[in-house]
Amino acid sequence: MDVELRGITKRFGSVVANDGVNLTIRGGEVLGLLGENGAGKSTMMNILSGLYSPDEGEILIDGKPVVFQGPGDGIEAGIGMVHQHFMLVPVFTVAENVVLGVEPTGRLGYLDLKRARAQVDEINQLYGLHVPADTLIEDLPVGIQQRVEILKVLFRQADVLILDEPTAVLTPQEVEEFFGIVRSLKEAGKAIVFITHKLHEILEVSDRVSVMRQGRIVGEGDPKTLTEADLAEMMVGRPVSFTVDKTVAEPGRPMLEVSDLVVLRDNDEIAVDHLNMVVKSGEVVGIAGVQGNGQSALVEAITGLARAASGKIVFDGKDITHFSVRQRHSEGMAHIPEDRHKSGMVSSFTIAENMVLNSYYEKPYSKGMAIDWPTVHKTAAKYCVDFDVRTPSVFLPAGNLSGGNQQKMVVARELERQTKLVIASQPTRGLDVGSIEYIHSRLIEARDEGDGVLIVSSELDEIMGLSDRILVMFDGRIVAEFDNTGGKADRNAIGLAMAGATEGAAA
Amino acid sequence: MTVLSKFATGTGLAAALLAGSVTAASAFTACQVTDTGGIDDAGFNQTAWKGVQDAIEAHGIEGRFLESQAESDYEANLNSLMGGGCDVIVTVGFLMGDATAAAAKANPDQKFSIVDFAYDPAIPNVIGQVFATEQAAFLAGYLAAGMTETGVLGTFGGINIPPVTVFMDGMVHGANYYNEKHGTDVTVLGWNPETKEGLFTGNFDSLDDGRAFAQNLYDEGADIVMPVAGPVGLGSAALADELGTDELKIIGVDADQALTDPEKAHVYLTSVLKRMDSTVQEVIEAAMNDTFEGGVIVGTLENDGVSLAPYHTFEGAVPAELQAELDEIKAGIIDGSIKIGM
Amino acid sequence: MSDLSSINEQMRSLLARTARGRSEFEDLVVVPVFAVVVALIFGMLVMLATGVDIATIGKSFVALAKGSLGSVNALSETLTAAIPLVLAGLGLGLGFRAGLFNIGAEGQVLLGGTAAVIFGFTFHSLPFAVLMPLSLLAGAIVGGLYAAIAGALKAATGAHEVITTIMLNLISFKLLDYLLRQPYIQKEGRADPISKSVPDAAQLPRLLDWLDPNLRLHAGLFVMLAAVVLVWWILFRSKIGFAFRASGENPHAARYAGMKSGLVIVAAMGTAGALAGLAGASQVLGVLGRASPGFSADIGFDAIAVALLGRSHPLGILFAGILFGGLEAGGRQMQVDAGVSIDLIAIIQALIIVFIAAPLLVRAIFPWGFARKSKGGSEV
Amino acid sequence: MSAVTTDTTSEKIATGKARQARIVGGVLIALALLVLFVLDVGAGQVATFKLSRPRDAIVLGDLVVPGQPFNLVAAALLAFLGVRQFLRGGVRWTSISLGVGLAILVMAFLVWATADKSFSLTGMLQATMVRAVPIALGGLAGVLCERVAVVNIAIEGMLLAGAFTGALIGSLLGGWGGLVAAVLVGGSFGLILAALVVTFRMDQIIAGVVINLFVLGLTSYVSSQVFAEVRSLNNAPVFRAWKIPLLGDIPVIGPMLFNQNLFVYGALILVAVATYYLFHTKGGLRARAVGEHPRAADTLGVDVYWTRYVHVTLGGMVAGFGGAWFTLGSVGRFDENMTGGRGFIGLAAMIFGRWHPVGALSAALIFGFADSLQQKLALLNTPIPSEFLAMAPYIATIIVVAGLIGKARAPAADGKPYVKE
Repeated sequence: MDVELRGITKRFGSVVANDGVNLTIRGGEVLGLLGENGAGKSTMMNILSGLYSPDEGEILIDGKPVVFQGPGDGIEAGIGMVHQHFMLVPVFTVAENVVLGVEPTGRLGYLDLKRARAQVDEINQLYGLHVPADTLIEDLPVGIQQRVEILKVLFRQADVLILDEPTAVLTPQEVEEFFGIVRSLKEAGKAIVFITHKLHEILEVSDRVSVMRQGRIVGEGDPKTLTEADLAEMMVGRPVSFTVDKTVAEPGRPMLEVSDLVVLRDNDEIAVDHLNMVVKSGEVVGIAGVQGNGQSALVEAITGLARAASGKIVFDGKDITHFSVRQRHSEGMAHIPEDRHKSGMVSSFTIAENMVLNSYYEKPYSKGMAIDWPTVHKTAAKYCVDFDVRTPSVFLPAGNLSGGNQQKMVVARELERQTKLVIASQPTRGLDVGSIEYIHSRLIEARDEGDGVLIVSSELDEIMGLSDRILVMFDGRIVAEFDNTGGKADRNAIGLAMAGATEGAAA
Repeated sequence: MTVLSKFATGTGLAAALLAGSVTAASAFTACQVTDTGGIDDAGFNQTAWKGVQDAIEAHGIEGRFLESQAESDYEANLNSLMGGGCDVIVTVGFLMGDATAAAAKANPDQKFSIVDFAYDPAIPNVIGQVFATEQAAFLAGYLAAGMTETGVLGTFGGINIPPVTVFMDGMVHGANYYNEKHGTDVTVLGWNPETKEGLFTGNFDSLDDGRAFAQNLYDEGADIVMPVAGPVGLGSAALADELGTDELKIIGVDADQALTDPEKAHVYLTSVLKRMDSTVQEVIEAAMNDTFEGGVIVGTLENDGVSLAPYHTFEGAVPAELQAELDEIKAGIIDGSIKIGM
Repeated sequence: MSDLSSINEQMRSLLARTARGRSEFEDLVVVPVFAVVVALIFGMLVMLATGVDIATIGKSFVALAKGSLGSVNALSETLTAAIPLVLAGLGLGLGFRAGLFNIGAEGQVLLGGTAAVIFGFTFHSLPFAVLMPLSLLAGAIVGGLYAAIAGALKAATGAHEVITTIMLNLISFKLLDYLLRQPYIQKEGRADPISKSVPDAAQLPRLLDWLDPNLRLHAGLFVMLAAVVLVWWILFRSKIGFAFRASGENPHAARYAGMKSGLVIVAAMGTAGALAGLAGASQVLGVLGRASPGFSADIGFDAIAVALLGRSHPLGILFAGILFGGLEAGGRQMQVDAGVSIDLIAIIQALIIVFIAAPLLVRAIFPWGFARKSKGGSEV
Repeated sequence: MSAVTTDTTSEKIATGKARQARIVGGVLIALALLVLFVLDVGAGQVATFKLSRPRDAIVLGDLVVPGQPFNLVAAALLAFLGVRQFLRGGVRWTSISLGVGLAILVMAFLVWATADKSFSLTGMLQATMVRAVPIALGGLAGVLCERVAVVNIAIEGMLLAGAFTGALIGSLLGGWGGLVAAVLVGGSFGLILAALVVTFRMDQIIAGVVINLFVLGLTSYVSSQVFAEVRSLNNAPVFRAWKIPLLGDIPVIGPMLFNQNLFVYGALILVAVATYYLFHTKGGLRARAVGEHPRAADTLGVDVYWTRYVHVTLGGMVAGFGGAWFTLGSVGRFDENMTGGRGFIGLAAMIFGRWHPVGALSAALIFGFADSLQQKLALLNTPIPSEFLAMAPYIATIIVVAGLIGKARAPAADGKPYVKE
């Protein structure tokens, strides 16, 4: 089945997400769709799957124009999408999730789960997915959840599969397995759109590549004849180097010492399991690992957001295990949270208010029980200038800023103070290359000023580029440590460790 | 006094609302403030309002009323009538006692009258209308004791205040007097005159409570129930209607409920009447004729201020001997030979 | 980095306040005015539908205006009704700002008022200058503590405050019934649930009784005005208010920023409850003089509407409270003069909030009222 | 590897569940002491529970319980359960033990209160059912709405609207006409709520509060403006009890379950149908998906807005039916604010019942029981103030909401508007 998009334009308010996009997808072929975050890839695919309707342009299937009123029509037409954020109901079983929307029914609308189970098992067999049909989604690991998503699409007999950033949550080894599934689907004659911003994956798996920037297709080609540098230049619009310029680290005294730390999740499960680690001043330590292996809980415990069930956290020689967030903050800990929208900022507050979000109670911003607003405003303006936050005024709501400027605002707030330790969780997720480069350089700057820097990221490239030392976290523990001076750590060994193999190095 | 049909009530109200345009000549205005039961409670608010309407009919005066939504409205409602050109303001209910006294003291030139309250010492510009309700309720209790088949009677009240419990007192004493005379063992559930405790809905407006409380008493064997809770009693009547009067009969209070609740007229054995309509009219007439003088009007069996309503559908069911005893007791109460609650 | 003067220039422009936009004006002025007008029109339609003739409808609107604004007495009644609404509304608005939907103002008003009464007659020998403020304070404290229960439950267990406050309301009604029967509290010689009277020294003095003894406006007016200023200061100038607002807008961010979410919830609920308790206290000390079942008369529920109408801004709540007070006073006059039931006012109030809380709806109904380039909203 | 480490840590770290088991154990022991010392029945006193009315088809003798021995046994049982919980920390048995313990407490309390007196147990159970009906239907309406993630605070208003319409249309067209109209009006308020929160994205709680205010205002207005004048508009027939042959004659249970009116049967049937629908049909699966993860449902072609509209409207219809109970199923006459907060209690029943129709019904029965028990206690002249008993269900609800006894989980998207883009 061939699908063609012609002149697709989609606007959200004043933002043009897609601007006259043309694209062809063919059966038995993997089309790589490359682009920075915010380039309009996901929007376009949501249009193709029927979730959004385009403002202009048309979709043709096998040469015939079609109009999708909703996602149901997309599914009907044989287009299936695996979303970047899984679209699974956690309290439903696999079978229930798979059949949702196309349920096998008996009389009186009776939901025939037995038949559903049988059908799920059939597809399981056919593509070798090995997904248990009766388990609740919330009890499955992320990798399996993704297979459920693929199962869902196959169950609906999709001929076109759209995979939106499918590898973000996988280890390098799982990625290989996943590519195997993709290839077998291709052999079965399915058309596959593979969306990513990772260049090497495109080169590895796709038959054809299209590059998007600022809502337009800016280049197409054959991956066999293209290099990473070519693609990167197309994607960003200028030559970029993906290595971070930095000198060799000069580690000093231990800034952060974590020993035997245990952190529990809300449901009493163990998230961090007797973990030990050290971050010294003047070095960048990166924590690699597949999402969901306890990184978030570890960061929360270090920054005081989560309680340590046992173990000890020492910050610059001081036991801070039972310190509050605020105490740790005033001791000189900076925290760039993993999700700025969720926890890094208050969208409806002004930029000025956000700039003092966690220091408003300190001198010089407070006087008595009140806040000294003129001082706050002046400081905020200075921060904006220093960190290149582009806004007409500090009195505008922070939600009005672009993603990159929001993150720069958060970074400015955290790094402008006198700090000793910077904890940055996914510091560049979802940003454009310009902002990424800028934030990376500020983090290295902090290191060079003698701070300890701890980076947690699911982007192995980011970890490899920034860190002087890499720790791999798996199942709540540090399972391997690598020296990354000069970026020399073994990517493959890190990947193995991320998957839980321990024969590499010991912690 | 004329009997009001349900439609007459409606037209009467409408006439009152439009009184200004209909009876152009009149200058006299009587105003009423109801308590939270509302003007159509089939009970004392409605009966008092009937008094105003009767005065309208008889003398062509104007009448207005104002409903209270909550207890805190009393004072505000009274206030909004000040300077509103009311020649006399009738407030209805014991609970308005404080508010009425305050308004009367603040406005010595305004004439007031209150149903179910007497001030001691009297306030010069207020006439209190109180009723020896226990006398009529005594008769009702005696009658019920004579009519019951299960030997169990029931009663419940709205809230535990004297104008309510006086009914319940009378009923219990009446039943006891019957036991005394006939050596029977009729019990009254729901009120204990000694401890002053019993069954109360806690409100004057939940009809559903009226049904549930009557059901409760019925379950415990009562076949005649007297609800003393304004419109709440209408819920009890609905239950009696459903169960059939062989199973459950109701004794109405305040007004003749066979007339004010005509749809369920057949369930009312009788009603304990408080003739607020006539006292209200009396007060209005006093105000019109400049004979208004602060003090108390007391309604008793003797002056027909309280009485037992006709039996209507049960006319033939009450044995002649029982009726004779009742007449005798009534005479005894009037001449003082029978003391209630002794 | 650019040179110093250009940095200064940049900073100056960053610090320039932006002018209030058209949409903000629409939000703050056009929508509320619209809501009130449309609700009044709808009220008229309801009257027509129930067979009220045109002349009476006209009469009732005249009465509404006369009863709320037409005389000194009307103004006094309007303000008297507004005092508890504004006080409780301020509490609710503060709660909304902190992300707490407190349905429990009614119960807090009840218990706060009761506490003020009990305190008043217990220490009846104290002089006015001490007793009156302390009685008010007692009301505020009890109201605050009662609300803090819901806050503490939310902070400790995540129990949703809407449900807990509804339950606390129901509990407070029963609790009041019980308390008012206790020999210590119950008025001597009465069997019904009614409290002893507030001694003169605990009463909020009436302000205009030298003009006419029926004018009920009392010193609670000043309490109300002071509360408006205080709440404004708390919300927009104080540190704790910053924490309230941050928690309300984004609790995750507040936690990340080191604000103790539990403490903020309890403090916000407590403050809100204290204001509601103050509303109850001012009602008993200024108007009623005693506590009886249901003396709150739905103040706590109407205050939700007031807070919504006032957009949770202290000044907005002041205006909204006065508007609702006016509707109440006018509604009474409407019943007296035109014989139209005061319940009509509740319908009008509900409709006002619908239009306030769903601006999308207003825009859908009246597309021509909005988003025009022209200035001002006078076309409404 | 991970399994081993998990075991070693769980020894050291007290989990919340074990803590909860110990709390429950402590509570049970406290209850045992309460029964032993406070609910202390004098020697030789008996409690008499009447099981039948004289005219019942099968007349059972009175149930006579010797007070002192009964309560001693009850205290012993409570103590046993409590100690067992406390020592063994049986996590799985926690809620069962507590449930059994509370049931024993209620029985002991009844025996204590009835010592040397008597009351009709059958009557109380029948009243329990009757009083539970509007609460159960309100709770069921809440379940239907919240399962698609719309919080419905407006149940109270919908009940009131149903009651009002039942009375008005019932007076004009008879009981069935009134019932249909009440259901339709309830449904239209559901539709309005859906429109406000789904299409106009109004805050769900505010929308609910507004509907409550509006309905209260409108019905009170019409009631005092029109009904007061034209009484014939407020005089609807009442659906009588229909005794199911044979079943209705079973002692105790018969009157409670099989000799009731349309509304009781209707409530039971609706609960059964709703349970089947929500958990065993295609529509139910989709509805729950919309409540848990609307975007996922949307991507699979389930129309989120439509689903919400339908279910909130259905919820409104159920509430309208429940509202009609007040007039057509009880007294035949509308009175201002006659629902008296029962909608809010229905909401509590829904949470108490953990968003499950059967749970909501069970919780409603508990509320109904407390309500009818209160009336009996007033007749029995117990020294416990009835106000406290009346509070008990509300306090219980708070305890449940606070998750002190097992955590109830609301649908994940509950209360959140869904913006499609």
